[in-house]
Amino acid sequence: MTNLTPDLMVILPELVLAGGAMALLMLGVFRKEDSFDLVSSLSLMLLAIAGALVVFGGQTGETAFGGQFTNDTFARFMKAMTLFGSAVTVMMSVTFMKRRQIQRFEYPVLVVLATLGMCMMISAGDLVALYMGLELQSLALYVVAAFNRDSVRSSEAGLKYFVLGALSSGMLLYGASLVYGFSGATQFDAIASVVANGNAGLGLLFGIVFVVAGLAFKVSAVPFHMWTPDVYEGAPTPVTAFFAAAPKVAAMAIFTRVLIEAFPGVTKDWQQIIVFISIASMVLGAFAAIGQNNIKRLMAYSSIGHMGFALVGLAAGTAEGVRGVIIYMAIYMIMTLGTFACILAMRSKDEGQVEDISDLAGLARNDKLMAFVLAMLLFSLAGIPPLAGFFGKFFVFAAAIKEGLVALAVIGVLASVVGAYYYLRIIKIMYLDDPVQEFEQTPREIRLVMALSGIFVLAFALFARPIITAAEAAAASLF
Amino acid sequence: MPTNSLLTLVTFLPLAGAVLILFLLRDDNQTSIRNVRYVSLWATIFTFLLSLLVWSNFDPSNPGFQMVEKHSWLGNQINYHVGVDGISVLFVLLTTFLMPGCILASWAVKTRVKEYMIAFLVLETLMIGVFVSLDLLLFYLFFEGGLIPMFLIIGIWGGARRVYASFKFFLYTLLGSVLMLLAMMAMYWSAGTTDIPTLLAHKFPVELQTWLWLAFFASFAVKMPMWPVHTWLPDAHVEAPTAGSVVLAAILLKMGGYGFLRFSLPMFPVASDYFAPLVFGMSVIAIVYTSLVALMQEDMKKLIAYSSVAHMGFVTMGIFTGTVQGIEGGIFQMISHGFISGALFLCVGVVYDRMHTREIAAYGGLVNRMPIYAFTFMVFTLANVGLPGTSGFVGEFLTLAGAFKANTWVAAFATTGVILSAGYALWLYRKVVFGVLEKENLKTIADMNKREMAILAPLIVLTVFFGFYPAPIIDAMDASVTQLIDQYQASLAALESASQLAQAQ
Amino acid sequence: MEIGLSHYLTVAAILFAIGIFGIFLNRKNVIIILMSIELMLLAVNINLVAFSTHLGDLMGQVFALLVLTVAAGEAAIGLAILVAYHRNRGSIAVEDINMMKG
Amino acid sequence: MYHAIVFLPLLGALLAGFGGRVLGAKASAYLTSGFLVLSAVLSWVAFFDVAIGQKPAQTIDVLRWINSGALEANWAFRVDTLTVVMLVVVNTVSSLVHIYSIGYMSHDPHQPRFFSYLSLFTFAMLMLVTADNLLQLFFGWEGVGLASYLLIGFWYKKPSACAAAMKAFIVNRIGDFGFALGIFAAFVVFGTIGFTEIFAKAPEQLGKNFEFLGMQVDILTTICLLLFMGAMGKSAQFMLHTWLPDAMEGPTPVSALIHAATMVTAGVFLVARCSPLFEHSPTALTVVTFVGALTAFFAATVGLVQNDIKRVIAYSTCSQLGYMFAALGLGAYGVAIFHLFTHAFFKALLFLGSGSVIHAMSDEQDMRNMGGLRPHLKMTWLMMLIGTLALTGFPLTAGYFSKDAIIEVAYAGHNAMAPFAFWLLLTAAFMTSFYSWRLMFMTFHGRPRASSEVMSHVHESPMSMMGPLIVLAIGALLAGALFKTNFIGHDEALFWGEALYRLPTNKIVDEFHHVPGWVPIAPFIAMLAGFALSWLMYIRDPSIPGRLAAQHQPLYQFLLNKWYFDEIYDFFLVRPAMWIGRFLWKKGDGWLIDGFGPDGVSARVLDVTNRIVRLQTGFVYHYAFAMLIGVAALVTYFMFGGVH
Repeated sequence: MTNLTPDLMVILPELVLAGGAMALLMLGVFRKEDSFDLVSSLSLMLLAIAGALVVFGGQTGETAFGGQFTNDTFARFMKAMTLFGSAVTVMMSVTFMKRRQIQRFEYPVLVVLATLGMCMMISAGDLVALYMGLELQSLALYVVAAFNRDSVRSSEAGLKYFVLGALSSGMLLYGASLVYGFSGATQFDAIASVVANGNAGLGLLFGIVFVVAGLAFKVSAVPFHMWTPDVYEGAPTPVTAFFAAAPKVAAMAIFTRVLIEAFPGVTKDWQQIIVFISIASMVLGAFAAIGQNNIKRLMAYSSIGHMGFALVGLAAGTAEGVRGVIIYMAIYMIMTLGTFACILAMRSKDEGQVEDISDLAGLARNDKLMAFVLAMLLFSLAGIPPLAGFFGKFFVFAAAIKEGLVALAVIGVLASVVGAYYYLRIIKIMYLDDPVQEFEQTPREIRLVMALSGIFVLAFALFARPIITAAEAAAASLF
Repeated sequence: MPTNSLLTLVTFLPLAGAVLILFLLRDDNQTSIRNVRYVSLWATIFTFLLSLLVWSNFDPSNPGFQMVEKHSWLGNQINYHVGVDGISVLFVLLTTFLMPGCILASWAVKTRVKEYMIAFLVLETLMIGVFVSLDLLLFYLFFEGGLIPMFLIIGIWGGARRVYASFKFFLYTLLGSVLMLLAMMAMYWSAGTTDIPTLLAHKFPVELQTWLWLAFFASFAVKMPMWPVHTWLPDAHVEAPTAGSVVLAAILLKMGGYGFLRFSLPMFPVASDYFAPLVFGMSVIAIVYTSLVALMQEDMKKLIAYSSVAHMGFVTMGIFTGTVQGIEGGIFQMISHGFISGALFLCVGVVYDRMHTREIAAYGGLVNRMPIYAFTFMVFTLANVGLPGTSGFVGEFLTLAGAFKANTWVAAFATTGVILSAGYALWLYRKVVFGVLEKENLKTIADMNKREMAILAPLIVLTVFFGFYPAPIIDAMDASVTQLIDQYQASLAALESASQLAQAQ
Repeated sequence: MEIGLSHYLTVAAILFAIGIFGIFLNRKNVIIILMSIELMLLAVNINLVAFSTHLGDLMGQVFALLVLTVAAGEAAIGLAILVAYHRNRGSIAVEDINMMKG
Repeated sequence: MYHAIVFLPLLGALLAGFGGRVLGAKASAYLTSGFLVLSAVLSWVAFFDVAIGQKPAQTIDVLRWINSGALEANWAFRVDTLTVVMLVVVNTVSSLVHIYSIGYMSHDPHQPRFFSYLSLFTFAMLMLVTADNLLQLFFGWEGVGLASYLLIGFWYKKPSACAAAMKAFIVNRIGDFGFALGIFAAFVVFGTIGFTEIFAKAPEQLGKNFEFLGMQVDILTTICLLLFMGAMGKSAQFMLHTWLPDAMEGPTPVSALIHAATMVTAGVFLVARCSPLFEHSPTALTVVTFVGALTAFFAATVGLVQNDIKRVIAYSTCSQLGYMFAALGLGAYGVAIFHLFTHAFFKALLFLGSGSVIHAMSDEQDMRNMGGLRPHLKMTWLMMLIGTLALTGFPLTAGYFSKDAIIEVAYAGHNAMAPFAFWLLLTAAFMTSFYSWRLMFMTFHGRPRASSEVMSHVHESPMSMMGPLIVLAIGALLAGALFKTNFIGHDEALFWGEALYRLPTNKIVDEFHHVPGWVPIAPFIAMLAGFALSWLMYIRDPSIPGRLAAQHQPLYQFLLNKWYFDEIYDFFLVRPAMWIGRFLWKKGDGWLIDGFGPDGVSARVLDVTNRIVRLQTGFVYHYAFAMLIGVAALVTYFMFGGVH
């Protein structure tokens, strides 16, 4: 009987999350009266603790369980971001859920479980672990998508997400099985050592294709993106915010890890795939978003586009590229959270929660701060310097240029120009049009998120240095 | 060195003013609005005074960068690095000098004064930053950042078609500069740094130069703007509020020319030499084409906008001649055009504030009631025509002299612009100012008030002063320009000898 | 004749294909989609087991077992959502699930 | 001293211009006139000092101007005989015109502005004549253009005046186009634009070629012709003359000063100043002769039939300038300048005289409504008579010496155009005499054609107007006789010194003194003939002109409409420019650039958007299908040689 303690020490954050989640579940069940607030705050605490463990836990060993579980700098960086994202979404959800009369304690618990799945996924060092983590996350997400079970849209969103998600994980599995079969291993490093020589058989390539398809679905990259707009629109807004933030980071993390760690030998091959889906995502995201009137749907397309940009970095397949991806995801997550904070604040006095872009008309007159923050966030999403969004794009494109992927870069920046158009459109509506309605007083926590994200995008240039160095270290740990 | 952080101070002082307004003056009552105005006015004035300090510390005989300041910023290659040389210091001063005028000119703005002033102060910081930054990324940050406030200025306080104009302006310029961004990255990987002084010394491979040059050209040509990518300018000018037009014409356009001088010419000499005919062609077309178009305009601002395009044509032509006269003329032309076009837009603003129309047909015979205005407008009209004795002449003359050296066709065609400019400028003046004042609603129009005089008087003085005595400007830039040209010619010669060597073998 | 790896793979591939087609060819009933998904997962399992025996490596079978369990959970959640949807919409016909588009 | 000469007028202009309101009309008028008289006196001093006293030429530096690389142009005065002669002409006439205007403009509300403009003009003109490099010359050149623009448009309420002002400026610009190119060429060839350096280097370039507009052309000829183009514009030579008659919209003193005595002669000055260049280019000289002679003839023909008193004189100015250029072209620079000198006096006299007439006739300018004024305006009549005699070259008047000298030069001249020039100038002399006398007769003799109440107001002008007239009349009578020997006689070489340059082979000045006996007589005969004919037609039988006009309608119309130049230009230049402008604006910018540029692109983007959005049907099976397609695409890509 070998000693498990070191391994357990490595997965301590995950353990905490798992145990805490179950405890909260019981708490919720056994406490008769409504325990939404309590559970939410506790789960918030839980996520905070886990985050603290991840960040300050120190280097507790690279791997555990014989390489099934990796806990390198990359993993810890991404986990920290994921946990942060989940925590913020939980915080933002509380008021909304109450107003919607769907304040059930399962919600925070499910979020915690999903987060747990993401952490597992991020640190997966093996196809099996990857699948388990991914499923744990997905199953939880299916449920929260349909969380407002009395609304057709919400349940339809859940259903669609479920069906397509299942399909995608099916593909992932199939790919995994092929990879396993043709490489004879499920652990990334083992696979890598097999395909190191560079000439992978066609079977293995098929495997890669299917695996990539499965992961691309999670990051909602074209052509596996179709679920995104509908789910974003249908799901309750805080859930959408959650979808847009943490899971994207986690999925992008594992995407990177698989390709870099498991298939370094065949970079040239999967590079072609990534280039293809990245171009497709950037272009489709830019064009389709122009046609949207529902802001959540618009954000869906915008996130598709952003995933495309992040993938540009991955396409480079170098340390710079990965660094770019990490920085991009960090910035993207914070911008998204801020934007959704503003969307959550769109609660008009007469007709309750509103989601149409036109409802923002004349916001600059009624709520200067919100208008300003949202405008800055949108400029940042459009990638206009000196705001944060620009730096994200800068690093990924720089990496691509270095690898000589000029065509990709050119198409990318052109797409970003097209994309700028629909962000500008929102700004125009806020600043140039005349007010139609007033919004209700925004809850404090949401205002806080707004303000912080606003400061982040505005002042990123000043304190970018540490983030970049951290990202550099994280990226280095993959190579 | 005491002047160590002077440039940083100059650059960010307006921003500080903006922050002050943002946090201190929260309520919207009359007094606080007045305070907002005064705070921004003083912020710009102090900035100007500080920049005078820069001017006094500046050593014209030193061709290199001065008052340099360098801190590590992103990573080890990308630094916060600022400094001025003979070329950029002029533009810094131009900016800081014009801004107080712009603020004063906006005294009449009633709606959302706070945001308005903040936008302008931020814009000033970004504009100064463009001219002082000595790091590619930093430069790009400032260069692009300017779009945001300008977009809002046109979009919020603009005229009837402001939405169209602001979008066109924003997307057009963005499209141009993203390509430049990619080129910058390529330079970064090729030279291993984004430090401009280092890059100036770095020799880029010839075939790479071509692509880099084109990418930068895409950005600067739009900014300039050169024919045929000029169409955003008339719209933007017409719709922008007076001060907006002034900043746009007087400073933002100059960034294009500055970019050519800072990047295209010194860093890609071979490509510049190779593409010079293209630039000449576009410049000449711009001069003749837009002058002819200007002849037919019915909107005062549009006419001036088109004339700006024509004048910028002289600048690009001059810069790419690679001769001392051409380049110094180009720079001088940019500076003086800064005064003149700015002043012309202010002149339009004066009557626009009174009559709220820019239709040329709506005016006539203003001299009868507005003698001072008539005089002012006359001075700048003549300066726009390039009459000797005004600063407008010096630039035009030098660029043409340089062009004649390079190519007589170019010079000949460009010189026709001199005739056409007289045509449209005097026509405008005659329609607006001369004649009998018969329009009813003009009967009560008042002459320029103290504030307007205070804005325009300094411009008149400088326009005439530099017309008779341009030495201060030319001397300031001379050393830097000479160095620039020497390096330019040297690298061309190097290439020449290399190719001869190749033929020899 | 000798039944070799390739046969298993072929069967699995066919099953997988049937599963996928089941998802986007049927317009009638979501339940069928659930079944198709199961079919796909089973195809994957056949792959895994076949490979595992062929490679003489247990990992594949472990994987297969895990897949089975997860599949069960997946089905459960799927049905739950389906029920919720039926309560709201009163139908589980696939072509009715298009409130949101564009 | 020279600073004072040049800058006093500027000072006056500034004071009157900016302080006019404070000073008031009278004060500013007297102030500017005072300054002008002062600098006139000083320039006479300079004249005797430099020209008569044969003081060597000198250059006085004033201020740095444009120094960029090799290009160095500073503010400086180049003082030699040519300069001082021009100083004298300019300042004398200008000061007289100032004084005259005090009376003439006494009823005008904008007197300070007027005087400020006048002085400004004088300043610019002085900068022009004292220039020691092409650029300062160009400055003065444009400066006088500006002043004339302002003065022609002085009565800004008159649309015709504004139009004329613009026309003057723009037509001059067309000339300046060539002038500017000339300067650039000179700079590129010689590496400098200072006169001294250029003239020193000119011989080196003799016969050399350079590439200009794709052609290999002779350097000096090109430069000279380009500069001459400028001269043509400023001096209203054939083709670029159209602005001068219209310029008569301005107040009459202005016409006298700018459009008769000084500004229009700037072209002559330019060519004389650049004689060291022109001397080396026979081709250029030939062209100059041709244009000059042609202008002299053409303007005279038009002058025959004009009815506006001022236009008649304007055309005669045009024609006299033609004489001067003809002389220049033949290498007789001194003669040309001499005619410039004398012409300044009698032409100013004529203009101011006609001004006095117009003043008396309460602003009537059409001679058909005049006549029989002699008894009312004896003094004016006398002045006009003197002017006319001088103009027509009546023996011993100023014109007699200078104008007839030119005709003799034309006879003696060597270049190809000389004979042509001789006959044209002779005919022109005849016509000159005809229309001058026609003017006299129609204005002062015969029976009054004006309405009785106008006639009742007719009065002699005040002394402030008559004084200058008298001074000028004296000039018109004696200027020729007094300075003949200096300008064109035996002392001319000494007199001009370095100022004018003639090749050693160029002996024209001696030669024209020894032409066959009939040649000097010829102009005199022509003059008498002209007089006789006009006496016949306007005194003896006033019905003849009408009948002649009726008989030769086409010719008459042709002349009356100034050879249809304005119409031709309007049709071939102005309208097309307008049309092209509109076309480029609407079609070029609007349709082509925007249509296929920003607007077109954004439209396409929207189309694409609509298509893409339609893909998102909302049906699960379509979504699944999309995913499958994606996978299938990638798989096939790898199956068929996508790899490596």
